[in-house]
Amino acid sequence: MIVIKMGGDIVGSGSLSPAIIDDIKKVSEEQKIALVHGGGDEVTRIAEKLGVPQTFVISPEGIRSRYTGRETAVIYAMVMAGMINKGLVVALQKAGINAVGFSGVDGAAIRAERKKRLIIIDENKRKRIIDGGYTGKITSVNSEFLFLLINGGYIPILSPIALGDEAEILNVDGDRAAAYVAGALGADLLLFLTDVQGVYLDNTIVKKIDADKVSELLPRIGQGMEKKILAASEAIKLGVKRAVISSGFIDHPVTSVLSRELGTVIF
Amino acid sequence: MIVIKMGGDIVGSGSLSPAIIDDIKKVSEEQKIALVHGGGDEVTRIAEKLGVPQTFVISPEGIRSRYTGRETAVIYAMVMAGMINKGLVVALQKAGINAVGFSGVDGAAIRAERKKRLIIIDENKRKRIIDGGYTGKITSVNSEFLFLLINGGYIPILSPIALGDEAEILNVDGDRAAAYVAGALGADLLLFLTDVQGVYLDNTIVKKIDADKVSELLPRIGQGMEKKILAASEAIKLGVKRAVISSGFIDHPVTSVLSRELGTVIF
Amino acid sequence: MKARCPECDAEVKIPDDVIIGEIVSCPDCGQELEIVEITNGSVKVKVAEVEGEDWGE
Amino acid sequence: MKARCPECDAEVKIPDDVIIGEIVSCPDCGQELEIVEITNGSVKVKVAEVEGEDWGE
Ligand SMILES: [Zn+2]
Ligand SMILES: [Zn+2]
Repeated sequence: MIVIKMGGDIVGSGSLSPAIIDDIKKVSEEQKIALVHGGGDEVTRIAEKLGVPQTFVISPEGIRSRYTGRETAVIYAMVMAGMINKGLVVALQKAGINAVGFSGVDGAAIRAERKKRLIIIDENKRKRIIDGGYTGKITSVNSEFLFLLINGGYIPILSPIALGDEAEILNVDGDRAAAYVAGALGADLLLFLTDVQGVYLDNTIVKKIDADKVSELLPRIGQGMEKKILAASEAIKLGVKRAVISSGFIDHPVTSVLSRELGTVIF
Repeated sequence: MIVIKMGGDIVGSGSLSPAIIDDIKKVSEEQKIALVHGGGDEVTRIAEKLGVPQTFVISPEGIRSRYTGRETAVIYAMVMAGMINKGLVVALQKAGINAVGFSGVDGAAIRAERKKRLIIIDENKRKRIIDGGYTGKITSVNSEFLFLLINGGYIPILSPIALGDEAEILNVDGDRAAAYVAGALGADLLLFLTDVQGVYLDNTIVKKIDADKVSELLPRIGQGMEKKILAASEAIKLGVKRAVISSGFIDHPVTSVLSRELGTVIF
Repeated sequence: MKARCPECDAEVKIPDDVIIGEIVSCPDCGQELEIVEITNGSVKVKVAEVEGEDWGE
Repeated sequence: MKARCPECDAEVKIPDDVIIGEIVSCPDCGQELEIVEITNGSVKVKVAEVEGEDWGE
């Protein structure tokens, strides 16, 4: 079983390179597969076009995130599950891959707890608590539902949306959603297809990272990658054999990772 | 097996009245159920907000329909499958109904043939052929996929989108989608929940319509209802036992139809 | 302008301001004809292939 | 303004322009404290409950 997370750079507004599609098809003929996508930039683009300016908040650790208010949550679901997800489904269907797109609210595939409060660094550089809006911390994955589809011969492709305790639509991080899905499915591999070759440290790609030693490395890594490494190490703790952070812009981006050492392996 | 079509008046931007939710829950405990929704007005609203004005064309028979260009097709999928569909899923999940929302492109649930050309009445009242855009005529329903979900204990809720021969996203009429789904599932009942009590003729509700005699009646019926009666009679021809056009704004809008005569029955 | 109906061979009158894609009916057999070419005051027509009405939401 | 740290009882200086919801750190034990009330030049604080960082896409 392989779980592949395709970030916003890879999926855009819902398209995939022929190299990725071909490779997904090849792999799907040999083993079980599930896909998770991102696409936050597209959410921002559509939200602003709709006259809902997007606010970003900074955590004390310096991580910048979308603030997901009520209106934004609706737009988030619309763009993720309606535009990007369905664009990917037809791209895969066109290649004869029987994809089924859905989100974490469908069949309660991904449950999360809504964050009631967030600590941010405000414009005066002071720490402050604000209402949490509609983001969540994943608590469970309905693996039975995912296996129903997978064993039925379908390839699930999931939007990073979770079902809150009060059935709210929650924005959850795609990397982390992929980690939980991979864990729940007992995946052998969680592959993050990104726009870089792997994790860079002092201009060199790190070949291997021990999931237990991630915290030592993090302060020396850039933000977006930091989230991915954390999600990867979380996946390992959830029982995934290995996670790989690699480029989606090479030939055979999936099968290459299966056949030789490539990118950064978290184990 | 019951298939319920909920029109745009019933689902708005993705919400449902407690009366409908309670009734769906009650029925779902006793028999199998699948849902299909509409929501064209919401598509128009969001499209125009996004600066994509919607064009409507008139058929020689006088039926007014959205012209679904390429850009509109993307917005259509976004609003239908992302906003309305996910809003309905969380409304049902909140009541403990394990809904799974998807569209006809997912698992190739609904296949259609793209209409290459349409005949319209132009602004000079003359007939003219135009490029068909992205609407389709339904050719098949993947009942295996629907049964996989239903027999797995989930309640499918479908957006009126179909997969074209070249894997295009196609806008298909929700009433007709419901008819094909009901036919493929061998439903006992196809229930159209609308904003009226049934089919009106000379200010009285028509109690029963023989599916074979629909054509005699149509010239005397309003447009929106005409489409529904045609879809209902199509469902009967596809093997559905009976179709009912009834109000979604009464108490027990579903169980009432099951327990007594209500609305207009097409048989 | 004039054209011949491919179905019944009747003569069909065509308005001068006709455009490509326009549909005219044969006065004799009622067949709908599509204008496919307009050159120097003469038009070519073919039997219009109509698809059923199913224009979506 | 001043407050007492609920964890170590140390005195914590609070800026005059503090607002409700703001977080200050105890200089002694490092505990993060949330401002929950401001009345007539005195403030109430409580131990800030921080949730993990997982703010979505
Ligand atoms: Zn003729
Ligand atoms: Zn202290």
